[in-house]
Amino acid sequence: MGVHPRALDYAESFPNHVIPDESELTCGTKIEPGKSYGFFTDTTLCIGCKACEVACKEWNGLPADHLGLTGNSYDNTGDLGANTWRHVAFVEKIGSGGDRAQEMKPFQSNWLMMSDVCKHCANAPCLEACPTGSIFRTEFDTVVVQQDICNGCGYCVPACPFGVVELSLEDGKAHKCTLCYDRLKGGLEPACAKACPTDSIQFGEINELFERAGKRVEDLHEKGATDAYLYGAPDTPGATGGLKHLNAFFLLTDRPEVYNLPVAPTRASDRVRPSFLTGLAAMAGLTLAAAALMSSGRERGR
Amino acid sequence: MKRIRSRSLSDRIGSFVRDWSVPRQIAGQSSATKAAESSLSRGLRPRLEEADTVGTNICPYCAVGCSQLMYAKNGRVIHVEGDPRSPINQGTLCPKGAATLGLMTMPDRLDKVLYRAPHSDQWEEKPMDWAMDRIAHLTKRTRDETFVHKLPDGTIVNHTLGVGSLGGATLDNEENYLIKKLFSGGLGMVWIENQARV
Amino acid sequence: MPSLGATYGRGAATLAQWDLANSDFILVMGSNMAENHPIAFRFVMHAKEKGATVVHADPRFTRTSALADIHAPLRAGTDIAFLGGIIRYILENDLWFKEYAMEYTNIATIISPDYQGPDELDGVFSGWDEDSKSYVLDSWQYEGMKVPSSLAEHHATTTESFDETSKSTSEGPPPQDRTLQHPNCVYQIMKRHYARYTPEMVERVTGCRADTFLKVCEAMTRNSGRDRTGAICYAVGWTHHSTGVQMIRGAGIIQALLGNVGRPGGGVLALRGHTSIQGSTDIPTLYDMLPGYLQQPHAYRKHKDFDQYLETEQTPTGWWHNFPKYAVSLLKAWYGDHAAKSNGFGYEWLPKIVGDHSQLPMTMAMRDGVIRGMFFLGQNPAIGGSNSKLVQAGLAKLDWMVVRDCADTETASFWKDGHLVRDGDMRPEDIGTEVFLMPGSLAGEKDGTFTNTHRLLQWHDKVVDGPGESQSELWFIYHLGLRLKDLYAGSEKERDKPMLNLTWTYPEMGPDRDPSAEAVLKEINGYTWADRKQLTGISDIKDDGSTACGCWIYSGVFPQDDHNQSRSRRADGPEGPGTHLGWGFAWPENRRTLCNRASADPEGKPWSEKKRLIWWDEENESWTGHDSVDFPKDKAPGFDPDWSSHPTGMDALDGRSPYIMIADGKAALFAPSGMKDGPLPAHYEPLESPVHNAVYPRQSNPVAKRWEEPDNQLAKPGDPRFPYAFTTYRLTEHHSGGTPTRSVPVTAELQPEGFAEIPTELARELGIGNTDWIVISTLRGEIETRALVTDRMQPFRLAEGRVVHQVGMPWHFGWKGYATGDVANVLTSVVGDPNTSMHENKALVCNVRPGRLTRGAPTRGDG
Amino acid sequence: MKQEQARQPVERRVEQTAIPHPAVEEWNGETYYGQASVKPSPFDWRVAAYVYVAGLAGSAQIIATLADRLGDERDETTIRNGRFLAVAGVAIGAPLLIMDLKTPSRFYNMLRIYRTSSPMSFGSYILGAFGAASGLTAVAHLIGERRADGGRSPMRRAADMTQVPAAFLGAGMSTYTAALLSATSTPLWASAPQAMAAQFGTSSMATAAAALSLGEQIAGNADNSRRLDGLAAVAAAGELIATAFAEKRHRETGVGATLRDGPIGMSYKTGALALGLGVPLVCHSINALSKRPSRGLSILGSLALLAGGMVMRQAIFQAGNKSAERPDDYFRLTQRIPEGAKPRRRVDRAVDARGRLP
Repeated sequence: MGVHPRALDYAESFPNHVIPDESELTCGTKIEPGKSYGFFTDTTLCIGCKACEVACKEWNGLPADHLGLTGNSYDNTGDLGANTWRHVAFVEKIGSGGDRAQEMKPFQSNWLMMSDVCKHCANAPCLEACPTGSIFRTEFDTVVVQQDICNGCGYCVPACPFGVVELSLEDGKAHKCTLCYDRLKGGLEPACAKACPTDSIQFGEINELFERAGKRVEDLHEKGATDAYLYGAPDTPGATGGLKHLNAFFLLTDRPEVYNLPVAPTRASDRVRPSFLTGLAAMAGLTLAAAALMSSGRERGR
Repeated sequence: MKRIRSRSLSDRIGSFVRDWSVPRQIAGQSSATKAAESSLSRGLRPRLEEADTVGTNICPYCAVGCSQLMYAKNGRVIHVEGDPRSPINQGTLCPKGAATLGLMTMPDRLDKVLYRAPHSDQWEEKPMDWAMDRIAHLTKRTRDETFVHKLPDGTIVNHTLGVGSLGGATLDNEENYLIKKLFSGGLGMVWIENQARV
Repeated sequence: MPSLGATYGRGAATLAQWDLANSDFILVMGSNMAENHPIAFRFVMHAKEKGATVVHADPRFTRTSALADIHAPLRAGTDIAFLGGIIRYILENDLWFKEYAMEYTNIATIISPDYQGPDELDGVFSGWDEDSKSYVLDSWQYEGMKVPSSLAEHHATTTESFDETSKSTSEGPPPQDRTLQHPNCVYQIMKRHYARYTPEMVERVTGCRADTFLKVCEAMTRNSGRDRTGAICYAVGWTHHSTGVQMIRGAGIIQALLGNVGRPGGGVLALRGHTSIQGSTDIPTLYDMLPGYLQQPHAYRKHKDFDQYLETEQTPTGWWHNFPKYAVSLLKAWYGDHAAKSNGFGYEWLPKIVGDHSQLPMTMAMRDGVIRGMFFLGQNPAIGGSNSKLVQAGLAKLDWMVVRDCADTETASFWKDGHLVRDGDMRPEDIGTEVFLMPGSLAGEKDGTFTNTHRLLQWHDKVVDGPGESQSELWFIYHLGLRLKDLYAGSEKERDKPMLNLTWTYPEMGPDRDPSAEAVLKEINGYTWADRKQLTGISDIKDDGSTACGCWIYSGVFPQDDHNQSRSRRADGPEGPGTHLGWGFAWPENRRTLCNRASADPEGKPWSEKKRLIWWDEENESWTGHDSVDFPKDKAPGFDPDWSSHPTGMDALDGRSPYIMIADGKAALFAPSGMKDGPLPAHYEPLESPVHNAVYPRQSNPVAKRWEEPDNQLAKPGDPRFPYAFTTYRLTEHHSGGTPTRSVPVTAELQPEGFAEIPTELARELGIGNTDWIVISTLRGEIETRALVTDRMQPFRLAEGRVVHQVGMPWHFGWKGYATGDVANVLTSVVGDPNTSMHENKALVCNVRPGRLTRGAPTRGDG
Repeated sequence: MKQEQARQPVERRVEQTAIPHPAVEEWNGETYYGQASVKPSPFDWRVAAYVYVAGLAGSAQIIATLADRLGDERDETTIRNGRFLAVAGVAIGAPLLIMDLKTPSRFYNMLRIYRTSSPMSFGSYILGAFGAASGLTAVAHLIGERRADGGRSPMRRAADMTQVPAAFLGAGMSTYTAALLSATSTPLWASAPQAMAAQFGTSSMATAAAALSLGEQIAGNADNSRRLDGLAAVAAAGELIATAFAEKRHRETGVGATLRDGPIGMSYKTGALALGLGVPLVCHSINALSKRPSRGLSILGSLALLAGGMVMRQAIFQAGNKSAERPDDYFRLTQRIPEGAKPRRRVDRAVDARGRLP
């Protein structure tokens, strides 16, 4: 259980600079523009400690949200929003008919915990809806709201099939997880993935992650957690249809709705063509009717 | 997340033209990626690169002993995150450790000496030197008034039961050493305890 | 820490936390590891990835249980019944690791004939003295031999002491019957003692189903032996009991029987709380010890002068025979030239204790006005101290108090918005305490070392200055000392000699005249007095006054002037041995796994390739391996002491004694000395329990420390006014007293309000809805909090169909900061474990009712 | 976090046997503590008003253009009113949109990029172009009109040229807003993209015809008004059909509750349907059948249409935002329908399990 070999190159107590390509030390992935990067969140390793929520807020300087006991098990964060880009969900399934489970499936049973985040969808509805081009796909294949462009129209908010992005009334702009776009530019692993104690949140090149996730599901099935499946990875039980795949995908052990995720989300922009064409057809029809009425009226008049 | 200050018309037009995507779309760039990229995104860098000092810190919270990298600029801490070189946490941190920056810069952080006179109902600010002198004086007075050199049966005890000290588990070994050396070895205090029993 | 001290010789974790990744079985008990030590839990997850079985035994289903393979729910306070059941299972089914235990533990040693166990004497051991409420340990000794204990703080009240008879350990090896047939050998005694801890009894007492309990036993024993090891991780879930030390003893016995200690992936990991609490017990800001676990001189023991002190404390055999070297060097470090052989190196200037001066009696002493001045250095007893209203009453009685912390704490502002004022008992004007609240620096704002939970000293750098007038405790104590030296200068009085002779000169740095932490660490490491050359290790420490050493167990942390090992950041790479000797300094002598001689068989060969750590290298006649050896390097496995010459110290230990700190070098399954409440763990109910003790007639720990006072009453067992079991615990999002997380917005938001967890069945019975307000009451007081109704708490079905409901509550909350709530410690009582005076906040009884507290009405917990 | 009334923890117990696989097992209604799964849009009455005004302006331009090309001098008031209505619509609509932006000072960024996937993006260009074209047409019409010789002055001929693109853009203006709403994940809006577009289109034409008919009534030429009433009636009938289709889709996908029940449902049924469609159809059909059409009925019909159109837009906006706050709606909408299976009628309970309905 050793540290990365390159760690010995920076053994002084005051390195006094950012370790170049630190992501290699923290997750074994060298970050290069042009490649696709994302998160594989293996909820069976999540211990619900919320280090991701804190690391995200500390890095991005996000203010605290509502302060109140929600009563939803240990989830007092509520949901993702303008000031909360990571949200750990808790679902208790410990008791059934009075007695409590004691011997359990391996890796996270009876108390489901999952760190929810923006999915950075391949076909991102928020990006496709954004009229100002503020939301765009970066050179790392992640989806980012550019704060110097956004004019707070808020169209991305209803477009998102996961209810992630939200307008902040303090500064009138839309906000969501940027997959630490600034950190990626500096060769640093995103703050939440780096902080995650049990590596439930794994950052890496997207195809590598799909492969690793596939192996993990098989390994879990062998160990008896037969209900593990991938949500958001291509051709898996939890595939996300029109959105193609999610760059931040999940390994879940219960129905998606339990984690507040839709089982078959749709790509919002698929509905533009049918709606607009039907609308124009209706207008064309009415225009003909109007024309007919107009001209018939004229004969009568003469 | 501060509100971007109002900008002059020429400044607005300039930045609009600089970041205008339509001409770039016409030139063939995709509207989802390159054409939409703004100048802020092009020039974006992690703020850690502005740090002039990066030191190794040990998390002040629990006894696991995670190592942290602390970035500072002009003498002010700008970020704290996990140290990838440590065999204990390898860059990871728990929610408390990850909040070390928040702890150091929290609004309630005490930065001056507060004093409450007996029977008073509010705090008042006092200079550090005055407080240190007063504490030294009080310590000496209470120690001398309650000091026992010998017990009635002649056993030399050299102790005082009048002054106590509580705390040490969150402090450095060097601090614990000087506390025990001064309070026990010097003043003869026996009521010296810390969180080990809490 | 006395339990691991008495069992293995040192009161500290025996393995490094990263070593858990090599475990085949991990029992997390008395700890909620995933929540309170999440990064240590990383390695449990790595072990689980490689196929290890993880068991969490805990009264609640927590985030640790969610990741465990088996969750064994047990009623708070019944851990010894559970552990006793495991010991019985191991012995009855003959599953103990014979080659290991026969050689490395005292299982075959014969105990004196007049020893009788609680099975024969209705729940007490032989030597019980009812009126002095204590044991005389003579009947627990080895036959015909007086065995000295290996740890300092056990002597306080027992009459047992070392004199000529204790020299007996040098006469010859302890009497043994290796056939294990002798009725008084440890093996037989333990079989008799634990015969009654059957799985059915375990189910009746703890409420954990017998089949689940047997699955745990089976998993544990299957994963021990030559090529499989298991680890036990515990924390304050065990220490916060009146029988806490004996619970840890239970784990120590199990791990010694299964042969896990000293081997990769095996042993007992004490998960300690605060960042340097291990450091603050090694260099103890504690009343009963001097740095390096040396006994603080005691007024009522044979400690009249230095010679008598050394003669009493020096144990004839084992490493503690070097005691004088360490005592002399400490005094030399403290009193410099004034300490000479002639005046016993200034021994008499050390204050002598007169009894128990721990935090619990300290609370009483404050309330009774004995203590008139207090320093609170980063501690918040108003929240963390038991019986918070009693603590606050004590604070109100003080003349003056100094609080040093990074924010305003409940302790500092008790006079403004504490319970006394809130409940109308007193007004600020009535409280005469003079209070100083001074800003303290945090780790990144000062140089220094923390000692983590597995004895690792790590240096943290001063990267920035603290805000405003914040200063480190080092600065505060150093400058307070300078001012006191000035005040005492020129005094002729005998009583002021200690202050005058104290060495107090350290180089100062920077505009604030910060004392150099490196200089202090160099003094702790020790140096030759004449030419101030750093000592390279423990073996350099002399007893003739030529060396000064602040804490002998830390010697080696600063071996050369420019080499601060605690600041070394060179961890092993993926191919490395995995013991990371280049990262920081582990005491003693950078050993990462204690008693690692036991990782080799009696002949010195590793038990198996998979579990190779230390082995005997034939050619160059020395021990070698991946870790620094916790054994004399050149002592061959076959070495036997020459008993004719009455050998002392290490010469009295054969080549097969990994536990070098213990007088006979063997792990103490049966602890002849060191424990005040029994040589073997026996189950007693907590001092406040809803049920009667089903194991012995004696209800609770007879030797437990009680302070029966009007404002500290205890409920009788089965008191109908308080029918529910009550426990307190921590959350991962908050840190003990709460100040460093409840005032930080980003963590306060995660757990924003105090709450209590109620089982669904009890909530339905009392008509309590989720997040409703409830009032919890005990004989010490009442608090109001929000109810979190959950299935993770469960009712326990005990003997004769009796159902006990359990209520639990995190104890971080207070009225300061963003996340606030009522103080759980208003409910707890001032009672103590006999060995450590540790309170019992993990198991008491309470009553619960829906509704809120009416403000201002003086609340007395009369139900 | 809205402090909901104290709820018992989710009572449903899921048997701890094999957890159902999403592809196979039917969703049993379990949600994450009843919390919203998607976020409601920040669009409020201002955007709904813009949609109404844009539709009316767009269709008014179409009618004006038709009147100009097919009609004769008797339709002069219709043409003038239509053109001014078009410009007025844009003049009122655009500021409404800019006011709704949370950083209005960057409104011009709407024209920074062109994205065919975003109705708001190409909609902004439609609005801009339509505003320009209608503006030119109206200005040209204004200047050209003063020529007394009845012939077409050069400016008037210019107006006739710009009105054609304006008319086409007017068609866009009338329906792109429906595409904008349906290209979201809000359950109500996403469930019936085509039907809603038809609803918006027909409603725009009906309201425009009603407005112009009113104009004619004021100007006194009753038969023009009768013809426009006829058109309004046809459009209203079309809207009724579109509404029926929409209602069917909502029921099939189980998201219709917010538009059917509660105060919004009530105002939609009475205001948008009964008043907005029922009354005008009745009035105009009476007028159509009787010899002497009554002026009062025509005005009443027109006014009802105009009011109903606004209520319909506001109701659909509010009901949409409300449906986004209900996880049941969204999860029913996004159930995976096994290929080939006919979309079954899903039970969409009027009041969801937690009794949380406006």
